[in-house]
Amino acid sequence: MSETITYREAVRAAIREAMEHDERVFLMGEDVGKYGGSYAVSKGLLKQFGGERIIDTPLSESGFTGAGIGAALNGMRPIVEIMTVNFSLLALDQIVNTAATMLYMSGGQFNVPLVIRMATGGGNQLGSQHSHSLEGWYAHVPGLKILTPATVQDAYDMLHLALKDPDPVLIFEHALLYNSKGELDREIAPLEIGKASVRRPGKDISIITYGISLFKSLEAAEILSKEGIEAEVIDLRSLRPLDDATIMASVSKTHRVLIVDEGWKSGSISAEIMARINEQAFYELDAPMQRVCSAEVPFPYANHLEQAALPQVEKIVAAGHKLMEEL
Amino acid sequence: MSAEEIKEIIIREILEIAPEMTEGDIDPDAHIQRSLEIDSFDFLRILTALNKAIGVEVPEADYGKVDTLNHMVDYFVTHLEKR
Amino acid sequence: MQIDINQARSYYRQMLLIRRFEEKCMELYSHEFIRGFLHLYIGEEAIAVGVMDAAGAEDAVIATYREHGHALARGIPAKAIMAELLGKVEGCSRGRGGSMHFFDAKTRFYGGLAIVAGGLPLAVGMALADKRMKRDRVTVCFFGEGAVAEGEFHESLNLAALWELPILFVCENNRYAMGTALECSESEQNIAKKASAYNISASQVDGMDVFAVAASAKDAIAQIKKDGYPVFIECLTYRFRAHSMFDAELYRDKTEVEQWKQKDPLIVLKNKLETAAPGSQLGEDTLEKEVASVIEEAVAFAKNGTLEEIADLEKFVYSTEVRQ
Amino acid sequence: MSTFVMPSLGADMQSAVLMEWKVKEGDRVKKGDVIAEVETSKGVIEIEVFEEGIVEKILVTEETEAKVGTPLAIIRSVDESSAAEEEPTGFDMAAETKETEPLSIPIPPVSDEPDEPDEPVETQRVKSSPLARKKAKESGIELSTLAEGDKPIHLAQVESQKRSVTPAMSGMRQAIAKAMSRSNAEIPHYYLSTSINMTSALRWLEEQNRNRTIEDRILPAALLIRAVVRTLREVPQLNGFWMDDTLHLSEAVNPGIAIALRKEGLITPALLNAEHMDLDATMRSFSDLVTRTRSGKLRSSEITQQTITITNLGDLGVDRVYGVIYPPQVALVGFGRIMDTPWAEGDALSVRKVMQATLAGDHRATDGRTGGEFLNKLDQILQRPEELL
Repeated sequence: MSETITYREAVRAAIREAMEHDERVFLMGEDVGKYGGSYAVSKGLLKQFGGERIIDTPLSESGFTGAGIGAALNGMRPIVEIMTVNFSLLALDQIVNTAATMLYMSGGQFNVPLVIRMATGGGNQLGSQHSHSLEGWYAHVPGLKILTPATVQDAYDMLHLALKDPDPVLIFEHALLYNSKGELDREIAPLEIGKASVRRPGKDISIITYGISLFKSLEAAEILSKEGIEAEVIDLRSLRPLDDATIMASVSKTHRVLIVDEGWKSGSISAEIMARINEQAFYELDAPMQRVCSAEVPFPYANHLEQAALPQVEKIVAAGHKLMEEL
Repeated sequence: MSAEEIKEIIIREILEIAPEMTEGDIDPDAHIQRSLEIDSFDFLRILTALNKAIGVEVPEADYGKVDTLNHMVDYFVTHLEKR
Repeated sequence: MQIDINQARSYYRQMLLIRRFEEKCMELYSHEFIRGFLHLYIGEEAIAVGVMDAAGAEDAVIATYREHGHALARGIPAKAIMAELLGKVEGCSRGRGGSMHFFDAKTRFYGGLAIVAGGLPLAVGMALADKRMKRDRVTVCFFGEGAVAEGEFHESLNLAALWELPILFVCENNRYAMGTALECSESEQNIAKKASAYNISASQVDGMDVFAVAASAKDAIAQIKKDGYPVFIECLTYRFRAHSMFDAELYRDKTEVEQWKQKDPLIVLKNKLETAAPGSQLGEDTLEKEVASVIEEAVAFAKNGTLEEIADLEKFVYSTEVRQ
Repeated sequence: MSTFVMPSLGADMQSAVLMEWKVKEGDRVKKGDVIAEVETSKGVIEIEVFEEGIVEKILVTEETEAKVGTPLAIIRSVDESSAAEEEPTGFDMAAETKETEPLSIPIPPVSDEPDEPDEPVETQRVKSSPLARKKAKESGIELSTLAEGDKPIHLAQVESQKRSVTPAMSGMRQAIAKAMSRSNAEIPHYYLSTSINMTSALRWLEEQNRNRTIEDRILPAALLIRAVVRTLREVPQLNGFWMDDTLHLSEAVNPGIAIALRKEGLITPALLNAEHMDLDATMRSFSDLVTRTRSGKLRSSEITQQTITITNLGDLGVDRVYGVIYPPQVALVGFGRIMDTPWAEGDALSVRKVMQATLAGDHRATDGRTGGEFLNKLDQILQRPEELL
């Protein structure tokens, strides 16, 4: 029983259902109420649930994110929305120093069942302070779980999974995905947190990616396929935990690795994945691993420059060629 | 000692010398030295070992009578009976 | 002023326990049984003891990295605290927290948080949950005057007042953020006045006088429970010891310390008692002995404690690893 | 005090794995004692100590790979005090190494060009993918054989090589290949052959063996070795080495005997000092050498000190051997199988047991005259086998 809806609608549907089923769930963030959410995800929810559960906050990311932690500690299931990942840096203290550490430093006494959602990524000409992909940074921190839904189904499933999780979960929604359409089946059991998904099987190259880059990778795989190169495309879905098993299985099959990530290269999740492949599957590699990532610049405003900075299908295809060229 | 027992002993000694072989590799009617790549030195070792195990010494003049596994068995059976 | 002798004796005993406990910590630190940072509460005992007397068991407490006194006054056993300081699994945080991170679910003690002002947003959330679920509870949030310069202080006071949350903010103004004097960090040194700007009922109280602190906290909690609004108390106090063990105290004058020592909360209590009920006996010697035996027992317990298995190092990073 | 280092057992040996120490610290050793076993590309080899003394300190643990020249142990001469007393601050390896006598295996250097291309191979690492490297190792394929210029090697190249070379090439096989191609390239061979009537020799041997227990029987192979050694006394020019453009004759006669390792090819360890052995001793030593060769327990001297090679392929049914000389040796004697052959003696034609003996000679060292003389003498000697006892 599936329907075709937008990514935005899928997130909204998941929030709505969760709030209908669980009194403890509430949504809090800047302009989530009367405005309807800066990306209109929560549009209509204020009317349904009222201001006590759809809470507009002042511009105080650290304050309301910390409040989310406190509420989670005190028996609630808060969803904190932060407008973009760039703003989440104002709440970094609460996320990294408190949410991630509470359970551990209390010796297992206090878990923090908090969900933080935020938009990430570029491509909307929003310049250097609203466009970056910093989810890889958060994946550095033990105690957090980092989800990156790419599909409509995952946008829906992951919010439910995150709310069920006893620990802090950060969901990164790529801003350009909100309008994307896809199939949603509310009946099927969601694929659990920490499991990657092979979105396209192939035998020659493993393209490892997540978020919006999944779709660019799939497109590139189609082009490569016409040339006789069969790329396997893996949607990581979760950056922490990383699904090492699925990654290594694919590497052992194709022996060639291409990582596509809208984040920067330096000190990044793509670097982490390469390091793990090196540690766990070095002897499966038949060519140097490749990466297609964003240019190492703060994002520019001008469209042509921004597009040049982002991973693109052509760059992925070219990297695929490079991987195969020495055969 | 039955012919079967003698055969077992011979096979055991051959395999001792040529460990990469299995019993299945030994064709009972094939020339032992040629089919199993056993040189004269190894052949002597086999006969020495068989002498110890069975108690029959094969003189050089009789080498022609012990060229295959089956011949070898017959030879040892005959010589055991004689005693 | 009426003073109940039993009440006075109880306060005195608790403050004395904190005082002697902290002195023992110093000794254990010097002998390397306790490591890491160690921030002593000596001089400020009246605040924790007074406020905890006002807080109910149902209320939640959030404190800072200088929280030994709060933990003891809240009723976390001295044994569990000392074991924590020695890094033992019997400690109130299983040895994972140390001096700056005491936690205790039983007494609703939420830390032990060591990022200055980091606890205030948490208090906002705790209180938000209580309000939403219509629980008759208060969240008591301690912080030093150093926190006032942080953004989280202002964000949290704003949210608490805006959302009308049941929080008792207790500012322990000991005049120094580490080595930086209040005059060097705040344009407005009356902290209560800053809180008032957020439309929060705020007052200053003598933090060296346990009776005054307790009375003020009791009034505040009653008021919070009555109308749900946050209340802010600024307790004027002074730490007699250095900021932490490794501190040469270059930033303050020894005479200033000596002056404040005249207002030692233990002395203040005795003086007040003498004034209110001349000739009444606290039985200090007996209390000293009692306290000494509690501490002795705590130290023995901690020293005999168990070191957590290294195999459990990664336990409690996520809840799936919680096995209790 | 001296340092016992990983000996070089051949120009193509760069390192070996120390498999087992046969001595422990404090043991007394004398020249020629086997003190360790090392695994080389040619198999496990026992290595000997070259001086008398006491094992002061063992420097390399078992199952460690050590490059040639790596100090393996410190040997203290018997009259020296121990290092501990002498040097309370500990052992200074650099200083020790300096004092050490240059490694004195009394063997000729196999190569007269010290900068043989063998050396740079190690430093000039072949570029390959990790997977290709792993698969090549598993399949016994030398990666360098796949290299095409600077291009890195990928799995595909290894796989195609695997298909073309079905049986994996063992390290020993590679070592032989190397020596043989060098031989072919460097040594101008000449070949001579003669038919030797073995009838009386074999009859005589049969006679001998009839009176012996089976353990004491003498194989024709031993008789042939003994005959070659005896012949070399008459024609010594074939027993030695070609080095520095000069023929160096060897007093010792250490024939390298080609021994089949069953499935793994031939190896030619030396039967040391065969010139001092009578026929029985030759048989015993030959027997011992074959046994140890096949169990991988050769001594270093046996691997390095051959002065001539004897290849007897009669057992394989080969009629005639055209051998390739192992440099720097100068000759190889080959024996084919003994066949019933028509044989004219005077006017009478009869069937005799005849064997083809060949000589491969290094034309730089000797010429056909010497070779012919050798084969003639050999024939004569084999007609009077009783003199070989």
